[in-house]
Amino acid sequence: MKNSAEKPSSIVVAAFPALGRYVSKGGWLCFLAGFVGALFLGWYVFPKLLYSSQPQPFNFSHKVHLEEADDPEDVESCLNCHAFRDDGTFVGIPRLDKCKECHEDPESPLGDSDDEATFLTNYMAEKKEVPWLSYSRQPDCVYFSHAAHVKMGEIECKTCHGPHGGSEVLPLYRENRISGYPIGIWGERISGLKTNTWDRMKMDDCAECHTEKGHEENNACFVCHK
Amino acid sequence: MDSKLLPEGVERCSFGMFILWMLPWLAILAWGGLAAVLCLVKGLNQTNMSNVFAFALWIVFDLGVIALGAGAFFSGFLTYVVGKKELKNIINAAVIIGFICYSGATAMLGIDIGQPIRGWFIFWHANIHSMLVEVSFCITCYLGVLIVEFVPIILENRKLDQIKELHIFGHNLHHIMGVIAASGTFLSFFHQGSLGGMFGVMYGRPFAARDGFYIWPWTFFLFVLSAIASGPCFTIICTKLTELLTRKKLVPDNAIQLLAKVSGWLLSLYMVLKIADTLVWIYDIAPRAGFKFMDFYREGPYGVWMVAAELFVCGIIPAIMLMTPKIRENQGMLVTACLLNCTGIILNRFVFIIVTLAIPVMPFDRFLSYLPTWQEWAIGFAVIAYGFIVFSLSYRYLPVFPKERELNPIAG
Amino acid sequence: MGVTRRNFVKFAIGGVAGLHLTPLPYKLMDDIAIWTQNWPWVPVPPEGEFLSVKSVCGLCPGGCGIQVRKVDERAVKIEGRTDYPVNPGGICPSGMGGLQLLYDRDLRHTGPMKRVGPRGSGDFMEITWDEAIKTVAERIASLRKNAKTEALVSVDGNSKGSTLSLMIERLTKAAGSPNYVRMPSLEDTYEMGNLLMMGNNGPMAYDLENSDYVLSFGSGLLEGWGGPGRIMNAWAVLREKASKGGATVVQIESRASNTASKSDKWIAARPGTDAALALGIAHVIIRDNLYDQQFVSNYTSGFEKFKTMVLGQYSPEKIVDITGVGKEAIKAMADGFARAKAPVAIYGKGKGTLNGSLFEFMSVQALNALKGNINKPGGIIISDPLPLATLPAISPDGVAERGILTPRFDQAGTNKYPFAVSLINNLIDVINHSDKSPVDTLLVFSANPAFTLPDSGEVNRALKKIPFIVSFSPFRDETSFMADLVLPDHSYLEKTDDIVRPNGLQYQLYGLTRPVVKPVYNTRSAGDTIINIAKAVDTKTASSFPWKDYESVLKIRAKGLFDSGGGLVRYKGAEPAWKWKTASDGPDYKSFGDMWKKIKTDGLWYRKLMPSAIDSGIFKTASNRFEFFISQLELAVKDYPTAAPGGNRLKELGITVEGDAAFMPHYEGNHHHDEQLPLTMAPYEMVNLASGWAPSPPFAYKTIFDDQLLGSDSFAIINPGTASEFRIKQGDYIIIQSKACAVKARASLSHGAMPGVVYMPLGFGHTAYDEFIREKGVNPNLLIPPGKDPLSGHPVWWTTPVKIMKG
Amino acid sequence: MLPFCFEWVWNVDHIIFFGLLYTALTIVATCVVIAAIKTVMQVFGFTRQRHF
Amino acid sequence: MKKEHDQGKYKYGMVIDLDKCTGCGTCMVACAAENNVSVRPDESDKQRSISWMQVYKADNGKEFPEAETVYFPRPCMHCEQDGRGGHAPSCVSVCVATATTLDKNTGIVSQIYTRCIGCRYCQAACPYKARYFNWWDAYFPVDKGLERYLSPEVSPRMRGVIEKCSFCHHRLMRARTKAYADGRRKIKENEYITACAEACPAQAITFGDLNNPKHKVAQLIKSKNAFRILERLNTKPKVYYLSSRDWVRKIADNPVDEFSPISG
Repeated sequence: MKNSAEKPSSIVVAAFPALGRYVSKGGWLCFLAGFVGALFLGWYVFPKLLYSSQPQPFNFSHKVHLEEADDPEDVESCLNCHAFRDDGTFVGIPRLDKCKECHEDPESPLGDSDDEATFLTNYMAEKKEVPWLSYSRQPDCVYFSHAAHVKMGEIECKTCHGPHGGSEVLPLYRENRISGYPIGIWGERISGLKTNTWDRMKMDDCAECHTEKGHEENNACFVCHK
Repeated sequence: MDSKLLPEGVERCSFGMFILWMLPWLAILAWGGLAAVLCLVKGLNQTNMSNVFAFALWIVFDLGVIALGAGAFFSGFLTYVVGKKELKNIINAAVIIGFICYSGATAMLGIDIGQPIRGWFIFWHANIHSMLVEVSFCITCYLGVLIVEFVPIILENRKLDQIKELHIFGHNLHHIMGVIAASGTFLSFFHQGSLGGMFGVMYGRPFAARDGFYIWPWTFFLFVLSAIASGPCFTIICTKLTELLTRKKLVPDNAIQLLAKVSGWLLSLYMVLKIADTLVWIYDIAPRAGFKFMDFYREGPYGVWMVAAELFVCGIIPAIMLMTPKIRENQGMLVTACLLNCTGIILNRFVFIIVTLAIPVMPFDRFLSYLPTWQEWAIGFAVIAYGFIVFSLSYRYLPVFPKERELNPIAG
Repeated sequence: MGVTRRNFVKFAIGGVAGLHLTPLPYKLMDDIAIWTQNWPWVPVPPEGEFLSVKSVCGLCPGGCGIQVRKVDERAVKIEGRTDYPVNPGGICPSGMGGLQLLYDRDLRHTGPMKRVGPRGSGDFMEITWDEAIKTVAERIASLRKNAKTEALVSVDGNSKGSTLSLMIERLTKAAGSPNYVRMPSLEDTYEMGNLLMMGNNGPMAYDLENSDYVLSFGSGLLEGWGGPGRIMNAWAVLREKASKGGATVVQIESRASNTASKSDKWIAARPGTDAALALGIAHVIIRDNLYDQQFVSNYTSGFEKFKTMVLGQYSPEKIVDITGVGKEAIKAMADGFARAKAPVAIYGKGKGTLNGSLFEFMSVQALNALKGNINKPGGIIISDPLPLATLPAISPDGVAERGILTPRFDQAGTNKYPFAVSLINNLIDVINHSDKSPVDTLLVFSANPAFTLPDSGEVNRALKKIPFIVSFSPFRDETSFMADLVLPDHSYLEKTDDIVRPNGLQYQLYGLTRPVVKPVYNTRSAGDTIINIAKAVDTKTASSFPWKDYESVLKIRAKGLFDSGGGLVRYKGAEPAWKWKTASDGPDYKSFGDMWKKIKTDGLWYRKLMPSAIDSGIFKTASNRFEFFISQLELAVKDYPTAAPGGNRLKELGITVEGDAAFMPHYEGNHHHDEQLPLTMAPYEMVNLASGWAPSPPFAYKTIFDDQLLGSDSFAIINPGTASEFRIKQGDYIIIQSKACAVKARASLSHGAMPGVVYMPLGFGHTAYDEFIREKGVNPNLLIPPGKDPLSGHPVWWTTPVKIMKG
Repeated sequence: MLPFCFEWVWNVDHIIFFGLLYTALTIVATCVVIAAIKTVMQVFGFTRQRHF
Repeated sequence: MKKEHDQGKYKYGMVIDLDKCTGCGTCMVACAAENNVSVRPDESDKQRSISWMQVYKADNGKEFPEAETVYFPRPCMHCEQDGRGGHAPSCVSVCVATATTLDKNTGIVSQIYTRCIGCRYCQAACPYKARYFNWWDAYFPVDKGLERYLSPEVSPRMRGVIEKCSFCHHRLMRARTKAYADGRRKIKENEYITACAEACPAQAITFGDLNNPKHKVAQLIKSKNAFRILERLNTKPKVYYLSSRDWVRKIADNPVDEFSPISG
């Protein structure tokens, strides 16, 4: 370790004697240690520190619920539960009433898993809404009309939310300790780079899509802010 | 006890004396600090600003000190770009004063905005059509320039100068000072103008609104001119004050006289244009918006006397005094003229800020006046105290006045 | 190598360089930006399903239709209903801010309370409902046991004829007390005047929407008179007509109120001289033969005497002196009124939350009779009360029977006040003039007498003397602060209650509020509480309340609407309900069950405007005619014995004129003149400041100008001329002193004020409620000394002699 | 604001404003960097300083 | 490609009939309730209280009994221009952080609270005093329960930012969302009106698309009684007023000589 560290410095000292005073005593090594340490900190430690994680109340399998659907990623399949109300507003995560429609049916075979049992005893029986943690919760200043995007824009759910109709396990919910946003807004990658449309949900991503689709008028502030 | 830090070959008061001198300023600074904390923690309800007086005392202070701080860029311009060698004897002082004014103003602006931590949105989400963006960009950039200009002066401190690397660095910085001064001039020119532009473009406020050239209302040019006309005067005042307090002659007369002369001519040019501008305003802009000149002065303490004071007492009179060699060579008259000039500029900024906002535009609205709270005064005075502290420290520990040793040889 | 400073610097430089090649700086910057945009202390309203619930506003007797926008269980906004006939879409500022009155914990009693602090302090301790009801019931039971039932007094601020009112009266009577006392209202004056002149105390309305000449004697049309929702809409209708040259509104009022400013003509008559002005106008109409001779000869009696009096005593020259109104103006009003197709002369004082002057009203009513515009489009409409079913009679036991027959404390209906039904000011007098309060237990419903009654200093003195006060107010008002026990009612957004014919509405309408949200606090509907109390007193009292709950009482009464046939329970808005119809509508429901269900969801049953014809017997006087010369009054004077032998009956009734004039509408003159108190204080009301029982929502304080309220000071409006006599400048502090009291306010100089008059807004000066309302300004009621309106016996509150000085 | 920000518009106003701004910044920064590099060079003996 | 949104250029505007306006203040309350405007214990501090819709009082300057009062309800004027022909109102062109913009599709001037840094330059630039600064945090004390009436359609503001009338923009979004859900591209005229227009008990306020010649607002502004406040400044407000009284029309602008708007 010591040898290899001193090697480059000795070359430099040989070439430029005046540098000797500065390069001695492993000066480069210190610099390098700082440099590499910072890279490690920024790319590995920082994301770990930045996000806290919380468990969901119990696991939910989209796959099980979409077993009968032809295409679990199809908009219509999603809309069965993540529905629109009559006034065009979007339900988001379904409420207990929605779950009731099937789970209260005495004829359907229920109670297969522990999670389902949790649901039935802790929430259904108690008439308590499930405190789901939303993976795509936007801050209060954001207005988002699902109707405009899904009904008029004919955009698929997965374009923003990613394909998860076939998922059996809910991903771990992680929240930014500073901003309080779920991790999905910035994206899983700490670099902020994205490969899929659903990797990030920042304002720039909204604007990018609007622009791409030729709807720059929808980049007007009040369209998405309230 | 700090004798090792003092510049060589000059006389300074004892350390105890110096501390004694600093104490009141530090006290004021602490008072201002308390006010600042209150404003930052509890919000701007600590002030008497309101939806009517959106801008108030702090902005007057800001605009005032920035205009007076123009001595730095203009002296720099004259020294490094035009090549007036005699000004090298005063340029350090000018730079320090400029630095004090700009850093003080920036700090004050930081408290003045409602969400200070979001202040950087000005840069990140800039609306380039806003004069205030131009101001913010130029002020911060120019503050950077001033720091670059200030650093070599700091590095000349006896102790710091002994470190070889810093000595060389300081020396190298000196070499690029011409370019720095030039870009500083460019930046400063724009923000002095934009500060004027800020008010000139308030077309909804006929009291402040002006027509102009391209995107710049006439106030843009008037503010530049008034700043460079008064900035050197402020430098002179500060120097004279230092000389008075230290009972020493610090700057050769030729430097002072040159600045005073330039100031005088610029001020007279400014007065010609300002009077023309006022006439156009009275006879064209105001009537177009439905106002007669006297409508603006119907109510309240801000009367026509302000116009007279600004144009004649603090405008034409100092201009004549500064232009006349006989008068400006008299020390008392010189200082009086400089003081009048600076007062005029502050009055001008006050009128553009406070009076503009006090006068209602809607005919069924009413006139309001405003008095600052102690928090506002405290922060204002803290900036002044800060100025005294920085300048005192600089004078004590840095060779601010290159000719000091020559002019005040120490016996023995 | 060791940790040297140099090495550490190098390490740091390396670290900084490295960090800039990681996302850390810009990610942190982004997160911090977001952090500064979402401060945790800024509330984030939860999202949810939007719902809209229809109901009726219950803040005033105006009965506007409202729809409440909800997000899940939270009510977030009150809006006016376009499918409600009273107020097509608009509501008043108080109604708009109603949610603050629902949710603000510090404005409401959050559960049954027992007083723990001194009276007025507002220190209460929450108790259980059972305990609260038991306490009241035991109190009543003990009065019954000791045969002192008349010492139970209830004060009721609900509008007359409402089911809750009936229940309160019923409880009082069933327990054995005659002392059911109502809060004064302009309706009382209308009722008394109409009973005297027409023998009909049925609801009266002014058909403003169909009128083309509105001669308003002091009615605060735009200050909240009648139902503000309806009147403001009527105003828009009148303005629309006026823009085509088809309608004129003349406002007679000493101050440039909103109504005066906005009307076509403002006539500034001295306060308290409306009767003289009306009779002066009558003089011109009769002199110039402009009256409806057919109506006068066919349907009126006593005209000749009236004519003689008016022509003899009310010449315009004289009126000019009394009122300060010019002769030309009087002539112009007479012409305008008499020559209009559908004119109406309306009488009022401000909002009408307090009584008016009986003879003034009758003088104005005489104008309407001269023009014969009774039950004609655009005139005054006298109609039958709503056909609600009556409740079965109570069955008092011996104790109650004895109690009911004891004389009322307020002497209403006695020889001294033969036409009054209820006189709360007398009750206050009686208490204050007795060593020991004759009232043992006071029940207060929907009223805040400690604040809203004139001479409120005396009212508070009386309240302090009463041993036990029970408040049923949902609000932490001044009177409830005096109470020993609070059994809070629901707010109007939490309960089912009826609004029986909103004030001043021409057509028949029954409104029903519904619980828009689940009760926010531990409150109970006052109707249910009454039933529960009655059941807890004893079985005899309970037998008068055989119902399960209040809603079933409402339903029983509503059955009467069904039985009357016709009526509509849905309003489409295509045709306004005030359009005159010749044939009856509806019904648009199948059965009573269907009707009740629809009323419960849509909150209304109504019939379009279809008044009875003039010759269908609406005049029920002795002569079966409209009486200019009031025979009933003559009877009351001549046939009733005087109180003291040899006394003067007229004087006893408060009438100062003599001869025939005493039995006709006349001007009583100004008896208040006092050298020491040279100015007159006239209270005024504002539509955006509640001066009645329910408080103003805090939102409404945004609408108050800062020359009306600034900080904790309210302003008295003074004419600049008058002010200069006292060297008072805008904003100066002044002391206003009357016989009753002296108060401090600030001066607001306005040319809209009559010289010599000081105007003070009603509704400021609360000492209860919360920081939004408390300690703001001064209550002019404090200044008003006791005074009685001739004949009616109601308080005189509209003029008070005062003096002012710089304070 | 940098050109890859979503609010950036490629129009004359932006180009002139930011063009001038970034030019000024670049000049100042370059000068300081040059001075720093020169210092390093002189201290480390790569070049000889003129007046030292 | 199919256009997802209606691209029609709307120009929403308002006409306030001052003959009908009774000065009751319902518009102010409706506005504050609709838009989660903070109510402070002392609302008489008019220089610092917030009221997007502010009713101004003016009189004809005559003496008793000729004195008359008029009320000017003043929302944000949503100006089209800055007064010198610039195609953005002066508040927009001065905003440092692009927190307020003029949406060319609706004519509505937006204000984004999370973007605003609170420099208050826009306040100084607005001659109508339509912009309000949050000198305090919104007043919703813990346990008072008032936060329960807050609407989720408008985000509550933090202290230190500017807010102003948005022409109830969220109601436009509400109407659009409803239309999209019904498969309609355009909203119907009556689906979007502001809270103040809806609440006015005297129906003095009419709101709609000024670009639609068939709409009532477009017809009303042609009336000889129609005018705007401070028309001479040439800021082209989209809020019009109607009054049959000469003195009212006169005091809406500063009265030098005859009326002749400066060209723009």
